[in-house]
Amino acid sequence: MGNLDPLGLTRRSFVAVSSALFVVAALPQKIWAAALRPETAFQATTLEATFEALGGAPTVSDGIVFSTPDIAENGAVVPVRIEIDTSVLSDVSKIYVIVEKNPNPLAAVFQVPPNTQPYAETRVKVAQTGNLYAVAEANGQLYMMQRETKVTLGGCGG
Amino acid sequence: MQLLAFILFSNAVYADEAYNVLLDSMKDKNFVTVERLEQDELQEFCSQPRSASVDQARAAKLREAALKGVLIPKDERYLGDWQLGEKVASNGRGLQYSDDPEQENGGNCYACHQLDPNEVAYGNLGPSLSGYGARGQSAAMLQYTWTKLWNTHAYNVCSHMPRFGAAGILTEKQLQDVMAFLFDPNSPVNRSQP
Amino acid sequence: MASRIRIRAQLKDDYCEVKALMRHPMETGMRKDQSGAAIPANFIEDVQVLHNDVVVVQAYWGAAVSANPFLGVRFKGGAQGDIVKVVWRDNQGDSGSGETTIR
Amino acid sequence: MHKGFIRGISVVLIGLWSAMLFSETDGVFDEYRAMLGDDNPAIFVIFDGEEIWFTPAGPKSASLEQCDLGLGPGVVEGAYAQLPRYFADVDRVQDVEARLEHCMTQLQGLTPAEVHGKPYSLRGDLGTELEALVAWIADQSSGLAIAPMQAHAKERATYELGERLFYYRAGPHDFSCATCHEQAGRRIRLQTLPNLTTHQGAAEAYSSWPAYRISQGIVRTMGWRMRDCMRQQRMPELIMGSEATVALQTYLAVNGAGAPMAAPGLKR
Repeated sequence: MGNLDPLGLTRRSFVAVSSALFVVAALPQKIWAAALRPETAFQATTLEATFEALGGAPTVSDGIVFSTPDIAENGAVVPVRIEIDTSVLSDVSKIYVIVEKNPNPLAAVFQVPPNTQPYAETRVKVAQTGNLYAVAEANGQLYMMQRETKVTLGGCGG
Repeated sequence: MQLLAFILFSNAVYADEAYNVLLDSMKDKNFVTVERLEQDELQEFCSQPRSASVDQARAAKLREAALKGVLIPKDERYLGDWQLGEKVASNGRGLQYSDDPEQENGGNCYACHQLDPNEVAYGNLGPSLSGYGARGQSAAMLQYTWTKLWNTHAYNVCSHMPRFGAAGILTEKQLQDVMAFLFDPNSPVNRSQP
Repeated sequence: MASRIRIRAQLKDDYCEVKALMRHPMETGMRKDQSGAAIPANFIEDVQVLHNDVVVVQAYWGAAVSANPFLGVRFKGGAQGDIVKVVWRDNQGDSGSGETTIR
Repeated sequence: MHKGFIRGISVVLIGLWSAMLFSETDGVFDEYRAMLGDDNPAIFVIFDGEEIWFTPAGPKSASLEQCDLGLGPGVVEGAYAQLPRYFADVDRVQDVEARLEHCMTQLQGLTPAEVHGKPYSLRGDLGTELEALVAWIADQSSGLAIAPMQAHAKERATYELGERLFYYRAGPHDFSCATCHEQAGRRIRLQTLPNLTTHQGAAEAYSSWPAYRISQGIVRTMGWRMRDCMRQQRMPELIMGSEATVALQTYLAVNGAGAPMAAPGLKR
């Protein structure tokens, strides 16, 4: 096998590099970031309270291309992908992932500066079958797209 | 006769070796002990591929014994509460060393059967039982279904369905509730297809 | 064993696609261990993706993000050889980071 | 820099990206699995396993670099694909976990009780050393054909024993492995069940373990898979590296021989 090394660095230097950065980047970013984390929204325990904390009930928009699987083999890891069709919805600055029936519906927030594509992909825990919401904030307005994901009892049920 | 004896003998020898290896390879855990490795005659007879040719004489004897052992419910009350039956059918726990022995055992029917047509997460090791209530509630049908649940080998020797009654997995009450889940017209099993 | 992060940055037609996988338990605080004791909440609270030290995505996460979390983002203006860095911080004050070059 | 390291890392990356095999699906979860893609957190566990292999441990503070997995002391690449196999020094057929136990006791001075203390993660754990070792060792065979040794009489006898154990029905539910794994296209709820008596079913199962289980966030080994299946059959606890687990794994490996290993996989 050729010495193909797609990561661009070997494992040893990879650890060294990451630990070195650990000190440098952590400090400033920590102070700046903490100030803007929407704590009340993360603490909300109902969908309504979550929307309230984000600034009111969003209106549905087709500009949000929201992909989630119809049936998830396991609720612990449900892939979600949000892409914004900028021809329909422009100036999106934030994307929220909300799982209605989770103890705390707000799962994740992605802030995207102008030069960044309004796009986000991650994997979230879905407590039980229910609605997932992708919410986009543009010029102070909230927009949303909703999809249902069924979470099945995987395995032999035992 | 020697040939028959040899087949029976070799079967027994192999069964012993497997038993001894398992005895050395397993250990008690919580309330589950290695006594469970001991086979009764039916288990030993059925420890073979589904396609294997079956000694019809021994099979008939086992079928008879299974039928004889079935306990009909007190004053022939076959049907209980379908809503409790649904819970038994959905509960996959019970008798595993990771389970709480104080809790009731589940029947785990959904593991192998389709029941409520709107429930997507069902197995297909056994036939679909959706709309089972359409078979009607004649005494014969109730007795057949009860016997099938109690000890399926009364009809189908070496079936892979557990002996829910004979092996003491489900109580009489739980079996009555599962019967109701199958027969009661209000049970989701008997509602329209999705 | 240092905390780990795996990043891939790939130039696509008009944007750079970043995929990152972070090693983190993302404990919600509601789970119990084998002995029945509650496992304390321990989850990544914020993540930054930087391109040549400029923040391109600032994310805030709750405990509902899955264990060993995955992050996919896209930004414009990246060139081959540029540095893409991902830095995360969790609710217990731990932090981790890693970087790669755009391919 | 450790001897097999550079080669190891490239095998890791090629293996992970090229051979991300999902078990045969009946369509229900295709979309779900496609969206998961090929970012398998097992990569972190593989790095750990490699580090553990080279780290001195135990009363003798020795590493596992002299451990012979069948291809000679310290040879890891390709070793997993040829297990289980007969080992003359113990006159027994062993799987990877039995062999690791042998090395841990002989080379490192651990007692069997210590090795058997907690080989597999329990609820809430984030992975054990044994799981990491097996993840790395299996990854070092990724892409190579499953080729369990069957030259020795004891290896063939182990296969026969494995087949008999496969059909052994016992316990309150009268279950055997065959109850669920003897027919094509079967499911328990939505969990597809490979037919392990066929080449394709056995290959698909055997090649994908060990696997990162997204439901638990850890890598699980084939040895754990056997133990946990026995638990669900309402049987007592299957001892790691025991004759029964080795025989069952031999039965699967021989049935699936020829297919490429694709572990660690990514599973529910």
